[in-house]
Amino acid sequence: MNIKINNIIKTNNEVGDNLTPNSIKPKDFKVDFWKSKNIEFSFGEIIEDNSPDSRDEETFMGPTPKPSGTDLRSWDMKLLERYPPFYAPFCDMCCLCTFGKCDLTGKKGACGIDIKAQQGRFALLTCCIGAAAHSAHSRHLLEYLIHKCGSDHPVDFGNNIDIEAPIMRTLIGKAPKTLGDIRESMDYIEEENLHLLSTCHTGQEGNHLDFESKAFHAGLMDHIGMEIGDVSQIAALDLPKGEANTPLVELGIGAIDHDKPVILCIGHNIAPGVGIVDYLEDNDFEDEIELCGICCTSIDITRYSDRAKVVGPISKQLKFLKSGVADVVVVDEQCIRSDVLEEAQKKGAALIATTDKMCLGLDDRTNDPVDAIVADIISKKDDGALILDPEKVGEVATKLSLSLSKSRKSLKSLPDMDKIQEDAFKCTECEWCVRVCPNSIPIMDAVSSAGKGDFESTEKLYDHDICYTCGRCEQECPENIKIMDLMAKIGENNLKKEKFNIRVGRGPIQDVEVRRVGAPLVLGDIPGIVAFVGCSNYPDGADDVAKMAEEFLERNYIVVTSGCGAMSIGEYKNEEGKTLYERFSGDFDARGLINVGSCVSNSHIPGVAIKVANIFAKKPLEGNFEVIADYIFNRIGACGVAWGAYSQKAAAIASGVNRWGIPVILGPHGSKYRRLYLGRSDKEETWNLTDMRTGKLIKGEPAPEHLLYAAESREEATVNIAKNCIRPTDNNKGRQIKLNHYIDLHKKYFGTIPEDVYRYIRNEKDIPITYKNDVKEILERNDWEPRELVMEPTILDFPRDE
Amino acid sequence: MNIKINNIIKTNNEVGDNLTPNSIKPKDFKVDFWKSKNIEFSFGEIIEDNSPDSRDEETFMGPTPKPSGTDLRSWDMKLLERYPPFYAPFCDMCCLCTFGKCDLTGKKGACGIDIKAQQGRFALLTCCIGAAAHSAHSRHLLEYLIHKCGSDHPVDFGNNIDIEAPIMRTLIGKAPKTLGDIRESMDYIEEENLHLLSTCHTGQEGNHLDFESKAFHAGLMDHIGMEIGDVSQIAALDLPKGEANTPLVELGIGAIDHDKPVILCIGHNIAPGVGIVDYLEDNDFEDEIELCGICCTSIDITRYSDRAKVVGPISKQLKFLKSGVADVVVVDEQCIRSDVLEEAQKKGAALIATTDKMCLGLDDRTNDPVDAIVADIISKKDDGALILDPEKVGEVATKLSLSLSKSRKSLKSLPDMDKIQEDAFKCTECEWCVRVCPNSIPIMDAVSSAGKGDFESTEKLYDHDICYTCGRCEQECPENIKIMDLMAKIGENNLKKEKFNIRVGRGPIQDVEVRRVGAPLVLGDIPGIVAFVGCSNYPDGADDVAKMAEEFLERNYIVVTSGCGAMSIGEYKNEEGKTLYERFSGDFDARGLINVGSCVSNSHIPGVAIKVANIFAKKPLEGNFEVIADYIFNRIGACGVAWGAYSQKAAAIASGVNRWGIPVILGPHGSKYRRLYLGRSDKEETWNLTDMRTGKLIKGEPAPEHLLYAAESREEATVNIAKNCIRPTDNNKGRQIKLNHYIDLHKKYFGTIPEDVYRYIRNEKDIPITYKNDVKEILERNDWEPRELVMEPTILDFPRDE
Amino acid sequence: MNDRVIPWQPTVIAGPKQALLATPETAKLMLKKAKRPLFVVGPYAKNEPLMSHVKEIAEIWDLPIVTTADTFKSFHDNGIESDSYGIVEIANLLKDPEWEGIKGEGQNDLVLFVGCIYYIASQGLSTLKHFAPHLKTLTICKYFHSNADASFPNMKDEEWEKYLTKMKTK
Amino acid sequence: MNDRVIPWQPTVIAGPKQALLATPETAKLMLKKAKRPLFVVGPYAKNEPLMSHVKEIAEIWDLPIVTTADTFKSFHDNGIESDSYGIVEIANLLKDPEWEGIKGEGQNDLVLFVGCIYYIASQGLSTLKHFAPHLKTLTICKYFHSNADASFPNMKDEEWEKYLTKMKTK
Repeated sequence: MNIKINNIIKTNNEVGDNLTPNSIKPKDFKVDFWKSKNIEFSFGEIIEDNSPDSRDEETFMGPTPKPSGTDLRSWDMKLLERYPPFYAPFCDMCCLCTFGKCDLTGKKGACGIDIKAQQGRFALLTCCIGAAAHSAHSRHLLEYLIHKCGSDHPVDFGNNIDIEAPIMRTLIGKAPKTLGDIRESMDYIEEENLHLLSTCHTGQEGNHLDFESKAFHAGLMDHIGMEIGDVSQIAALDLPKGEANTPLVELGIGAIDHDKPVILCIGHNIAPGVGIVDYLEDNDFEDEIELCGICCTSIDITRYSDRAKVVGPISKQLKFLKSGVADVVVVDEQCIRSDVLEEAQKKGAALIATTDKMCLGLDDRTNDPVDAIVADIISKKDDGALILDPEKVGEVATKLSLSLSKSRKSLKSLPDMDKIQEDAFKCTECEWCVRVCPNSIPIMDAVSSAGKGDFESTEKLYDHDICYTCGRCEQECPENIKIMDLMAKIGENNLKKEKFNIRVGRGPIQDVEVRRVGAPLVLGDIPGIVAFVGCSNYPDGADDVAKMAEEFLERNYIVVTSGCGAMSIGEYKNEEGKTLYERFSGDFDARGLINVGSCVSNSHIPGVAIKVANIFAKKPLEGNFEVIADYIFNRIGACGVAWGAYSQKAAAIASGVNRWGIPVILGPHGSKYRRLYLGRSDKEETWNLTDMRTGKLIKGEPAPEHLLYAAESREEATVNIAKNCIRPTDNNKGRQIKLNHYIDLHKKYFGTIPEDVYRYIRNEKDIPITYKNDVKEILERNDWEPRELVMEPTILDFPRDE
Repeated sequence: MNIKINNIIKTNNEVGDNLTPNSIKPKDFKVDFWKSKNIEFSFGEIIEDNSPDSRDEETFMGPTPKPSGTDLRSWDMKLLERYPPFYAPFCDMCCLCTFGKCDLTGKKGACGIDIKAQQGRFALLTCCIGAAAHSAHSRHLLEYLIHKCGSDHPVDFGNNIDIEAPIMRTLIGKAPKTLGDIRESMDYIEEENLHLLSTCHTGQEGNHLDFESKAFHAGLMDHIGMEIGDVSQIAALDLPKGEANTPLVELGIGAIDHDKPVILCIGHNIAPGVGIVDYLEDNDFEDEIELCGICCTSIDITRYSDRAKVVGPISKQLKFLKSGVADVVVVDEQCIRSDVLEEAQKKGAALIATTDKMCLGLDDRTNDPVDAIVADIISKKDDGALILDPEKVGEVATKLSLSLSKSRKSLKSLPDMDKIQEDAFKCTECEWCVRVCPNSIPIMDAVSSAGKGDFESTEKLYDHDICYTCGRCEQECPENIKIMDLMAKIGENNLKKEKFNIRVGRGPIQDVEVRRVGAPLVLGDIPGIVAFVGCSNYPDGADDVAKMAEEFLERNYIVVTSGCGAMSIGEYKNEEGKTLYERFSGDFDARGLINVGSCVSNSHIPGVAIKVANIFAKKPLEGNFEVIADYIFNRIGACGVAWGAYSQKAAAIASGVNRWGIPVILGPHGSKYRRLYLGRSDKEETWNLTDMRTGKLIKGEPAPEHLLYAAESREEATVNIAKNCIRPTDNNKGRQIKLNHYIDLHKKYFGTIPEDVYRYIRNEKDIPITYKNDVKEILERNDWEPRELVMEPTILDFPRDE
Repeated sequence: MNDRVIPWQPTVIAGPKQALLATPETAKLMLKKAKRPLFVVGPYAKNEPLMSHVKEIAEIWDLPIVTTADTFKSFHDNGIESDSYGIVEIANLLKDPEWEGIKGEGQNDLVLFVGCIYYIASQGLSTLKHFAPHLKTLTICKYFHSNADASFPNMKDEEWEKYLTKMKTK
Repeated sequence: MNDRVIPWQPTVIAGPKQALLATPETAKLMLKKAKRPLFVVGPYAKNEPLMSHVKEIAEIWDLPIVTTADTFKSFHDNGIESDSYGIVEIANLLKDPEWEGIKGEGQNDLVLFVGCIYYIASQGLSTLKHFAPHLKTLTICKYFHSNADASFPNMKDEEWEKYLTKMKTK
């Protein structure tokens, strides 16, 4: 039956004689061969790989190995029909070419573009940049690790994991056996990213839906990029391979020992961190020197050595830099403050840049002797150095920290509270600090009270990063009050409070876990997987993320997290002083709280959904994207949450997640991505499904209701997450469970049973027993009639009679 | 001597154990091998290529084959020291992430970025997009041509050209012998583009100079991309291979035969054009059907078949679409109006989209039978079709044009003049049309007079594309006057005037020509090479470009052109009704007017400079970028002119040209690129040079004075072009010649001898005889003293004593 | 420039088109002219005094209320009838000229906003500015919203209080 | 919004910071306060009546003139002394606090602009807005230049004529 479906897909997506020839396709997949033999190209076909590195294996190959954007366009158009893009322009003008700027308010630009296409174009550009950030990071890492371990280093995660790379397997059409094998995937995404970026050029694509289709493709390429990064580093550096109970490591500014020499790593690329850990271990400096990190690089270093410490997410950056605790600041790439060199200089800390992504105008000292570099920095001849060799970074950073920690004692603290108060006293209450604050937090009140000696309001803003120290207030302040110093000082006063923990990132989910949760997930017994990912820039502090996680953990959902989200969750304690990591296990199961790792580990989240389709439902993966995505979309009640939208990476991740058929809820700042995908529950015809068992068209429900949604408050988000975990394949019991949570939460946060519950009730067995009478009233009010349950739902085209 | 210099370069740029491992470097270039043997990595070294496709050739290999951005960073920093970036922000805010928007007026953004870094970042992003447009185009083309001709199709331009691919040779380190070989270069630029784009992500690079260095790298990758495209198509489609006297083909709206079925191709990718030409030829439709094109695709089609006609540059697009003459509009990619489908629909023309770059929301009909596609369009069931197979495009376009030309007779003309006048009569003279016009041309007067029956002012704007029909006025007009219809109608009334010609793009310059002009160029006897490139968006019509070309041709300069520039030059006639192509030969020599071809043919312009360094001066190319660029920079008096700035591609080309050491003069719209590279002639110390013969530091002159300059008027540009062709290696006679032109032009356009002439006079022999007394006065006034001539100038680091 | 008509978050400025400065008088004129006005109320109205203002303004002008975020609960608890939508959801519906309206009465021609988070409201107003030519938007927050068709200026609480009070007479 | 202070090309609007509206009176006040003013004059001044206005204003205020584009020639032919610079060149020099000035007199503190192509002038003014905190810019074109510190409003010729005439008395 599936094969038939695939035949249809094939006619829409034949990898044929067209102008989007993927460079590797004609060579490796021998389209001509199939054509000439008139063999149908669909899975069910057995393909022999005759390429030189063939391992004489037989693989079922679906219709779209290494798809170009247009190969998956028909799938995208199906999603976009249900969830048309909702645009909220951030700027009314286009400034991309020198014909402009053009005002697009009800008008076309000089190139003929309209505001819709322009928004789609911007979404594509954003996703291309985001995907490039992960993918270029992964290319670096891959080549570094090949350089270190050899291209034949095996990609093998042991007996518990058969599918190391579900995304590559689905999209490239094969499983990488060695690090060297991964290069093929890398080449593919580099080529695709170029094609996609090209489309952002003036005078290319003109249709907003086609821009969106390309943005989906960019997002999907991003997922391959992330998987390459994490799979490579797990394989080569022996990071945890999916073990559930990885150790807890220390987290928080208060966890850093100020008295030792401190090396701070900021960014995302583990390579220099590895250089430092190795050097410290090889030279027995582990006890002597404090190694800590901010952002994903810290998460990844703890996966390599659980003696490293995590300062916190990106929102801790300016606070910690201003504190002067770090003697050496090592930056690699991504999510680093652009003014990091300036901030390090202010505190007399040495700065080492380590990648081409951030050179900061520093001299390239890669090939100079270590002692010369160290001497030039210690003598203040240089502000820092660009060192592109991770091993050398390890040695230079260590030697610098040992030397600087002595001379920097006085710089390791902030001005006295008196000084701070004196400064704050200059506040004239002009309110501009509040107006330029991304969240309009009451910073003026905090400063003004501090001027009067009352630091409590500042403290409130410090805790849980309600102020995430972007520094815009300080930049704007006409009195030049050092508001960020004030903020950092408050932290210094409360170090004890700032001690938490985080579970070391485990990487992928094991096959055995997937087997265990497959059925309950698809049928609804486990009400859903909720994934808290993305950056800070929270509307009201980091606590909201932890509270949402707690809510769903207590309700038997599986909660997955990564990166800044994983750190935010770790920074929250209950009344007994326990973090969520201490209260919930790391198992991928109901009530499990799984930290997969860093940004690139996000790939394991769609990865596990893919594995459910394969391990539990036996769907072949290779070249079979649409079937897998359709499976996930209709059956796996997963919902991503990116509460603190910030970067282009987050946009790319979300677009990729969406293309796999998984909805995402954003925080209010997500509206500034300018594009959402919203469903219309009032348009019943858009929710129709086909039942593959019978071929019948069946009335569906808005499940998921939206594909990309921005919520204004945590409460709104929470209710929406629960609702967006509903799926057509829920059996009656599963639907009851899911609706029970939805109603519960709606009652809790909105005070009533949600009126739209009737849309999700197919027959009376779906009604949660607790709410039976109330729900029945709603059903009656809305002229509800029972409808058929779908057995094998699909939104793909069903074979027509021919 | 050169070898020593290279050793120094090497210490700055060792391709070593660093975090920017280019994927192919470790594999193909065996850095470890050299390291372990302690062999110095410099040219003079003989490297054996042991890769499987080795041809057992020996190659001299310079220090930077397949350079990563950081490998050439020290060269960039030298350029940027002389020509620091000049920023003119287009917007004060950054809108790239959801922390924002952030106001950067004297303030840092939430990520810590300042306005300078933001401008550098935008320059990089622009260059990445521009490079992607060419490179993705080239990847397409390459794969299409390999598909068509086989990967072993030779890249061989015959006996007159030894160096088919000077850019690839220099940067990749080898010459591609077959189409298949070119893939290696393609892989390389795809990887580099990804790294560069990644840097545009929030929280990466923080230093504006490093952003600029990366923008240079993106520009250089663009040059490889362009060369790949043109070399591939010349080789595979047997386009002209550097012959000087290619035929003249018809150009202009008036050249198109309205009575035949008309197929119009718009864009840049020759593939669908080839499909159409082949189908027309194979089916003997050549006389029956008119095939014409707009933008570069038209230039390239005439290289394939000189029976095709060129409508004109991008500025003709809306005019010609509105005229309704085209029955079928075939769009491929780049520089196509985003609203092309809408405009085609208005005129009942069929639209065929042919690449993934522009799908326009059309159904993908690639795999449907031709007759079904044709039938659906003829019956108006579909607006058009997406057909990714160029051969099928040929057949569908032909059949559609044959059918539609009959039914569309009435649509092939515009409304009557009466109607047009009636419409124009609605004008209330609110002046908003002028205010939104990119050039504030007197469009209101034109419309208002037209309303009174006087069409002369409109005609003036039509001629020479003073109005290039961007359509913003029409979009803004509160009376909804169809201003573009008016404009198109004027053209219809003046068809006879609109007939010109253009010399078919010849592609590369032949080796024998390079040998002939090498010495006169480097010594100054030929005063310079002036290259007119880039898009329209001219400040005051296309004539200005032709007038500049004429001026320099008459002064014995070599004039090179391509793309829209080549078309603009063809649209200009002297009093005798002759075009410049008729008046000047196509030889690459003094007074030669060379049309190299389309956008991608621009690669032959730096290409010929590289060839001078190699063929004339015997500089080895492979892996030797810095030495070649330094040679070009100091010795070859070439100057690029992009009078009508428009697209990201133009920005990328210019950045690449700049990195090769060639200055570029932009029109006033160029200021909207937001970044120029300006020298400071008043800072004498910045112009110092080293003489490689003696190792001595020598006072230089501002030659070239600026690297990237925007002129406000043609007159200003003309004088600056002449000045920017001066080079340190001019001998006395050469310098006299160049100064003579500079003074002449300055007198012509500014009325005086330029005061700064004293800076360019090294000793009295440099003084042009005609102006001897006047110049001597200037010398005296400026306390001039004679200085030494440099023999072998370089700005590279000279070997220190070791 | 007049500080009262600079967007409260100044970088919200999006292009040449800026909201008109509305006084209570012009706001009331707009309400009088409107055939199917709608009142969209955000979470800042969960607390007093805004909640009462909203209640009374809605009553006097007979405005159906849509509450965004989780504002519904406070309103419900205080006996104020409203329909609950996400702010992006209601903006999405408002831009569809065919939308049947919250009570099936058809698309609205005037939407009054108050109490939403400033920047998400700005984004929603941008959506309506570009994609809902069939309706006008008016904000009565104490912040100037440049993406609306008309907006109250930036004000201190006292002045705003007066403005809102004036809205309670026809 | 007041049409007089919308940038002549409306999309030149660049952010929250906008030029102050200058009348001849405020312009003269700025000139009086300036220690080292400079007059940058573009190609629209190649023709009358602007050329004479420029000449007379420069005389009364003792302003050194920099001509951009090829304006120099017309001025030279008409006996008006000026130094010739490209507009981007002079902007580049003006942003350097260490620049020695056109006559070695040191960096300027006020730059008066007139007659340059609108959009390239806008770009140059943007450069100075961001990178030349040491000087003020004032435009006396008949177009509002939002990137300047102060600018005449958008005007018709007649009014502009009056404005320029007023500039000729101290």
